[in-house]
Amino acid sequence: MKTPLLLAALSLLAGCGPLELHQDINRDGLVFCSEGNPESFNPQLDTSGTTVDATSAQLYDRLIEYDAEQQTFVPSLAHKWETFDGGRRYRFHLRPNVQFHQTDWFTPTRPLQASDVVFSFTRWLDPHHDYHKVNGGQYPFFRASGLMRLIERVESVNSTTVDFVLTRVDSSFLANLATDFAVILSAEYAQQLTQQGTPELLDRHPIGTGPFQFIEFRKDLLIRYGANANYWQGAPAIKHLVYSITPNANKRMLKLITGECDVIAYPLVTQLEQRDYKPPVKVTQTSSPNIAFWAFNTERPPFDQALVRQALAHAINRPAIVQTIYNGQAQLATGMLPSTSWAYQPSATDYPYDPKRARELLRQAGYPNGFAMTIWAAPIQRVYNPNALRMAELIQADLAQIGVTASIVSYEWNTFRQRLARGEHDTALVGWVADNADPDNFLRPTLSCSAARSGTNRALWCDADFDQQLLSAIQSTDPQDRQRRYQAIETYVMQQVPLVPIASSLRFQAHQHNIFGVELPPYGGIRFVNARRAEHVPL
Amino acid sequence: MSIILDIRNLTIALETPSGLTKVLDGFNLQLEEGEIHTLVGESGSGKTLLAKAILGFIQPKWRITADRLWWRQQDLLAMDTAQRRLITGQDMAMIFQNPASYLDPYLRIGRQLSEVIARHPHRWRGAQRRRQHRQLIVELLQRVGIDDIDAVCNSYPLQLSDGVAQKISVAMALAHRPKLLVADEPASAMGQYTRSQIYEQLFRLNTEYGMTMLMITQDLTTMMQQTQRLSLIYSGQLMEVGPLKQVLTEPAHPYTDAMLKMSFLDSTHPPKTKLPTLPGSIPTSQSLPIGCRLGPRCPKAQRICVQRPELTTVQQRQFACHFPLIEISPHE
Amino acid sequence: MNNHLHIHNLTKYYVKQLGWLKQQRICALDAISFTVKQGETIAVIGETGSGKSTLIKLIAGIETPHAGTITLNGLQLKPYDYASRCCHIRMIFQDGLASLDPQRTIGQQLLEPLWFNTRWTVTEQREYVLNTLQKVGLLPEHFDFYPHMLASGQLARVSIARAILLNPQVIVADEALGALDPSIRAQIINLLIDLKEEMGVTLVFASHSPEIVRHLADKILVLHHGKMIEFDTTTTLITNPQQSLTRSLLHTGNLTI
Amino acid sequence: MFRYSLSRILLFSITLWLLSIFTFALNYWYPGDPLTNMSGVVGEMTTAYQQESINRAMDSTIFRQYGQYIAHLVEGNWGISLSTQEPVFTAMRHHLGASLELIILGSAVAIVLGLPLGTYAALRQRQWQDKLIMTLSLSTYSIPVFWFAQLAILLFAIQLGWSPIAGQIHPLYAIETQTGSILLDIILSDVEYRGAAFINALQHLWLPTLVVALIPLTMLIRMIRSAVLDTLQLNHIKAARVRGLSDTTILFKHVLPTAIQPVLREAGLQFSVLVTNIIIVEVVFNWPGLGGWLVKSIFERDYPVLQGGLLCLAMLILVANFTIDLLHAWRYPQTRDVIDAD
Amino acid sequence: MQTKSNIFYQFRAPSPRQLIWRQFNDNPIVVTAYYVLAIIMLAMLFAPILAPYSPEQQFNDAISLPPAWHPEGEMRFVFGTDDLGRDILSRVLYGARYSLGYPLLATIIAAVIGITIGAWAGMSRGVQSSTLTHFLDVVLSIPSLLLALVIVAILGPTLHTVMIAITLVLIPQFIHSVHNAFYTERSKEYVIASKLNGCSRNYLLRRVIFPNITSVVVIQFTYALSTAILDIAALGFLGLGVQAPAPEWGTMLARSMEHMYLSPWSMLLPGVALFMTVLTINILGDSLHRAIQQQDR
Repeated sequence: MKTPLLLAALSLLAGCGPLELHQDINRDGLVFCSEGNPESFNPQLDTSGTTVDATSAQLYDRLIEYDAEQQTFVPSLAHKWETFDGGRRYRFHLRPNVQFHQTDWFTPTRPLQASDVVFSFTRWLDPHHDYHKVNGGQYPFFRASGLMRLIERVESVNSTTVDFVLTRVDSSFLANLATDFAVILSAEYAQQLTQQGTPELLDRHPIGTGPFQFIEFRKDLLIRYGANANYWQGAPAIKHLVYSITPNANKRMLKLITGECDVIAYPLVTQLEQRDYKPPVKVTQTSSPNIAFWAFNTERPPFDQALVRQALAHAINRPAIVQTIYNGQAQLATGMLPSTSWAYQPSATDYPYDPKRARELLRQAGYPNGFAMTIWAAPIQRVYNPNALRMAELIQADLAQIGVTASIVSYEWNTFRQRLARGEHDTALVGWVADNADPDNFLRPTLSCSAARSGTNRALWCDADFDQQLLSAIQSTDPQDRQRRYQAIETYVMQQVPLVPIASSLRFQAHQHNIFGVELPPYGGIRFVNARRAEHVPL
Repeated sequence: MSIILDIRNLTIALETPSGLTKVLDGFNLQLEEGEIHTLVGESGSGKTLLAKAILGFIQPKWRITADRLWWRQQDLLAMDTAQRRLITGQDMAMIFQNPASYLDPYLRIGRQLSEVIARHPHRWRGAQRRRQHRQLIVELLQRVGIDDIDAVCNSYPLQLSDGVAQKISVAMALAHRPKLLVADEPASAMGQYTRSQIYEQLFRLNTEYGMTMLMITQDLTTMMQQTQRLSLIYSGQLMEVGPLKQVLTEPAHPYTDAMLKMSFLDSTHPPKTKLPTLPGSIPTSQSLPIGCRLGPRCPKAQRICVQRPELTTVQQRQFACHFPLIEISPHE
Repeated sequence: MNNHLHIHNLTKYYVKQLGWLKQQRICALDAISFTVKQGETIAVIGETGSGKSTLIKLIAGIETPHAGTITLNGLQLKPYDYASRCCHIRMIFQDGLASLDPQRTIGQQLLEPLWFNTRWTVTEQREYVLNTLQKVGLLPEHFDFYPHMLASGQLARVSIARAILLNPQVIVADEALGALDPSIRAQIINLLIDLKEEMGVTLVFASHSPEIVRHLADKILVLHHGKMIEFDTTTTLITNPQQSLTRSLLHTGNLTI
Repeated sequence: MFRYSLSRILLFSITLWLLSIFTFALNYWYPGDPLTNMSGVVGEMTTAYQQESINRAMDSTIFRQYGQYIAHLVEGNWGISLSTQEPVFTAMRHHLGASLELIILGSAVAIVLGLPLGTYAALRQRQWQDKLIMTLSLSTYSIPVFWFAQLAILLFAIQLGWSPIAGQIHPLYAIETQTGSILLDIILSDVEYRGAAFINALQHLWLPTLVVALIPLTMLIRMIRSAVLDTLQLNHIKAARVRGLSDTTILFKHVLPTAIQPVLREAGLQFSVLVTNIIIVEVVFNWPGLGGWLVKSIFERDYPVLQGGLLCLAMLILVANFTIDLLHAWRYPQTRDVIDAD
Repeated sequence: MQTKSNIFYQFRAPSPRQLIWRQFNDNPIVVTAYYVLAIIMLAMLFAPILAPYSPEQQFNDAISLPPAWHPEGEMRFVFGTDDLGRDILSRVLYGARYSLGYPLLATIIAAVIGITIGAWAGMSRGVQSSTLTHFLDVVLSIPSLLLALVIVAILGPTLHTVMIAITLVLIPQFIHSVHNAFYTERSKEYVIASKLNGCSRNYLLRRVIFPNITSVVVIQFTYALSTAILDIAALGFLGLGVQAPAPEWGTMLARSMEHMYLSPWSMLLPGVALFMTVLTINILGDSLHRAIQQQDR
């Protein structure tokens, strides 16, 4: 009897609107509801999109940037660069007076210098570097992209000039430098930490030159950034940037509707489109070079047999998956390369849904009665897969048709990735978002031998033939030759099916109607540097 | 002497699944001021119910009717609960068979006593109030024969022996000087020595303050010589009432006679011989005989006993029997 | 038969924990010795806490003594040996309702001692139980009654029936009569007198009612704080008590007619 | 009281000891390496691992290992999380604060509402008010908490917008975490928008509090009702009536204090029901407390955290039981004699 | 054998247990609960006959359909479909196995083990008994869900582990209540009387004491059953219980949370089913308890 009274009192307490915030905070703050915890605050250490979203564009800058619209490289920390030795030596001239973050735990005494760039690169280049082994010593992107073998050394010429010496000529070098992973750290901060005896803080309490500086991180809860008032491009309009970690996609959507989030990652677009909302919510979409696939652990029997892999590829109803999981907002993949890639070609070897054929292939492979296996599915949404768990259930049902019993395994995202890297899975539903437009970036990090070691090749597929083809493709300079070579590789991959490509999805982002300037670069990441909240927006 | 409690034809019926059961059937009781009146009845005779009715513990399932239920000329039945409780609180007190269970088990004795005293007409404040309370408590406890006052005040009811607990009850009853004290088997579960102590205390209340007392007991042997009048009740019906000596020496009712013999009060029975008994057992409330409820067990019963005998008055005595053991002179 | 029931040096104490290590022994019975002849009726009297109940329970076997022996016809009774003890010593429980299993009928419970202590057939056992019921003044139909359906007097009779079922030599009772209504009590006393006559059984009972003690007992045993202060025939103790306590315990109330 | 407290403390210590043995044993039962499960140090070849192995006497007898385990626990060295590499103990403190906030407020709501409602139902026994309260309480008692929490969010947060969906406070309020309890943290903080933050925190708080309180509340209502009904039948209440005390006095001075007593005895059980609810509610409402932390650690196979959360929750319950015991004995001294007698 | 008594007495007296049963059957709510539970049980047993579809059959043309009474609903899916196009009604019917059948099984196993140990402990005296009591107090003060979570953490989340966890967690409750009941019953006079009758220990245990504590056992059973149901569902809800695609109600509810806004009906049926099951069991336990209390008065 008293409960309604209490509720009434509480609703009075709530005031007129449900969430009247303190005015200043509301004006300069922005809440981005992200889908998970970053694994580290240094994108050098991790390729996960969550880490990249949370760190690269906000905390750090790179030497150069890639302008996707103009399809050119633009200056960033390096205001100009030149090549020598026929493309084996790159010289970068650093922008003067770029300040590192000033925080409670670090006060920079000098602006960005060449030594910072040298530090940032030698850390992962040189296995004997003091910081190489700090926080794991794995640099997956650099290993998988081949950058580790490509760069011979980094030298500082003077305090504002840095030289990169390459082992060979490589067309993808600049593209790789412009990726979210090639960030510039502070050598002075590293030195301070070494003196303090806490080197591991380099990647936990990060210092960069980016538009926002780190304030706090509470696992599973939030990341708090403050504006970097001394940002060399001018301080961002948003003074407080908070990543509210909300793994549940539905909850993220609800929080957007109730106004608890200003911007959300990976919205459930189909659900948003089906309803009208009082505070209008805007959905933007961009194309994204990504691919979701079903990777088989080729080191484990029976998945070491191509016949079994082909059988399973036939067994699943991929059009139905695209319809159910992506609600049609994705393109059925026929190979590893998306249709937007210049090297794309509709594959000759596709795998239509054909349970009969699948059973037949299984019989040939020696499994007439099927077998038991696990499907590992990520617990969170990715740009390439809005709901891996549900996809896994669909596949589970399909597999049951051909007598294969599958059980679904899922862990929290970081644990999931760590275990995948250890190869504990039978099969996994994962995907890849390209970091640049080069077709090499789709194939090498996902299927090459070196990627199998660095942990981005979830099929653990190591085929010398394939690696050789890949190497010759990247060394070729003739675009048509390259295209031909990549198409041959595609055909080879689809025959072997170490993984079954499923779909490439559009990338979406949803935000409150009064938020402007949140950028989604096509090659991953999210940028808040130009974000702002408009005071009055006509509805 | 004036009659302070006048009960005429009191009937209490309980609602049971099998209809109304008259647990007390047309009961009469007159208490004279200052007397000690003993009510004797076996279990199930409704004696405790009567006490409760007098003191106003009335359950919603009880149907109470009476020609009279008067307390000093005031009709108790006509009053509302608050008025009734006012009178009960001021003028009446009751002590019980298991004294410890009638004390709040979670309060120290001292606090319970001062709660009673707080209703005392004096109006003291603050420290003086505390001092005065203390003094009153000491006085009260001394009067009922408790010496170890501090220890008793600091204990909880369960820590006390039954005897001491009963003395506390007496002290509480004493605190506001009630006119009527109803004692329901106050010492039946106690040892001989404590028993006599308790009775002594009770009778002192009577002699010192002229308190009227209604003693309720199951067994004639626990009765004391101070008792002036005796009522016998059987299965909700009044059997006999009269001055103690007369009733004992010359019982009018066969039930009284049997009770005397069964309680070894009649010395004609040598040891190891069989006792005269009433056959059968006490009727349960589900199977009450009609008419005189003693009927099925009465040695003198005849057909007419299915009708309820009228209450006959002979001098100071009254009894309800078709076949009394004493002669009734036709003039009366 | 001399030395029918011989009790020697029977001691029982309870331990009260006072501190972590400190214990206080409270003596419930302190080296009691006495002898009962066959067919005698012994009353145990004393104030509350004098050890009456403990003595009765020890004889019945509910509790075990810390020292001392109970000998019946020269045979020492061992604690926990219920199977042999129950054929000789039986107990009448005070609370008829509590001492009967509410879930089983009277008959089932009365069959129990026979089931375990005789080799009779089921029909014989049943016949015997019905006879015993009749003996204590109950009807055969009570065989199928549940305890909650009986009145207090009938329950007392069932208790007695159970005690006499195995034709014991000794029956003990702890306040079995005190709580009964006078009219019922008289019936039960009569029943006990009848049964004693018929079976020649020895009866040891505790009571705080001087009237009953005087009426039933051949000898009286007076306990005070666990010690036996007097033990003599009823007449001696009534006429010539050595202890003032005895006198006050046997004093029949304050009523003089 | 002193002796009683001492005996309870002894019992409490034995209990804690049993608990520590249990959690110690768990390290060996969990899949994987016991040392890693205990300390969170990974990689058998690393020097840190070998150092930790020496520290924890892993090559010695199981008893020395246990001794070292206890020593580490007492020092507040509860290992480091496998997933964040942060010390479990520090993380636990904040989670504990957040959980305690819900627990205390939830209990408060349960008591504040349960006591009067239960008493009211008892005083109106068999009338419609009583029947209504009893029916409602039996129904709510059977509602699965997670379902109820979802319904509550659907209604209050989404349909009515009276409350946010999840979390402790709007994330833009930068409140430094000191205790983990958001209200306390706001009070302790020195930000200029404390008032606004406090109101915002209350808006976040009331719904989970209510959900957490719901089942203990219904249990409390039922227990108090039956306790009051039982108490009303007791002799001393009747005696108090005879003495002419007013109904109010009797209710507050005699009935309730007596009726509380059995309820207090059962309160420990209710506390563990509350903790069960906390686990679920924290997951549903993204509350950064122990329960959510624990469940998450199971997903992540983060055994040091799991052990920390388990130890902390179990200790919380034991401490609560211990406190209730002492409180009970302090308020109702005669019960301790009974217990002493055991 | 009955002949003689039948001559005197035609009417067979009701035993106290029968009286409780009558009292119990008097209450219309209880009888309703009784039938509702019976229906749920039947649904559980005959799910393959009653359910319109297989619980795992996916209809690609009917994703997240609302219930039939909704304008967008379809008659073939009375309670709608879930996000993979599976019929919710069929899933709930089959789910009764996981959400009622398995808890029932776990409770029965736990009861057998717990009663055995409890009876043994209740009959033994002294230190081992008081140690057990204290130990059980500790175990019982830890919420069952927490213990189940720990067990699942050790063994991993599968149907078997969940069953093991729930059974293990319930055993102490049975031991505790049976032990206590035995302990109090053991010192009652009628037991002493039977002991003095020379009864064997076994007889004492099974024929004398046990019939008197059946009510305790039955109440404990209903209590344990509702705990088991809620715990299994809670584990499922937390994603640590029965794994997909099994149509366990808690898992279904967890899933429905993802569509709370768009398809609130998907949390309706499993939630109601769970609620009704627990409610009926609680009503039965509660009324039984009350009937016994009534009997004692």
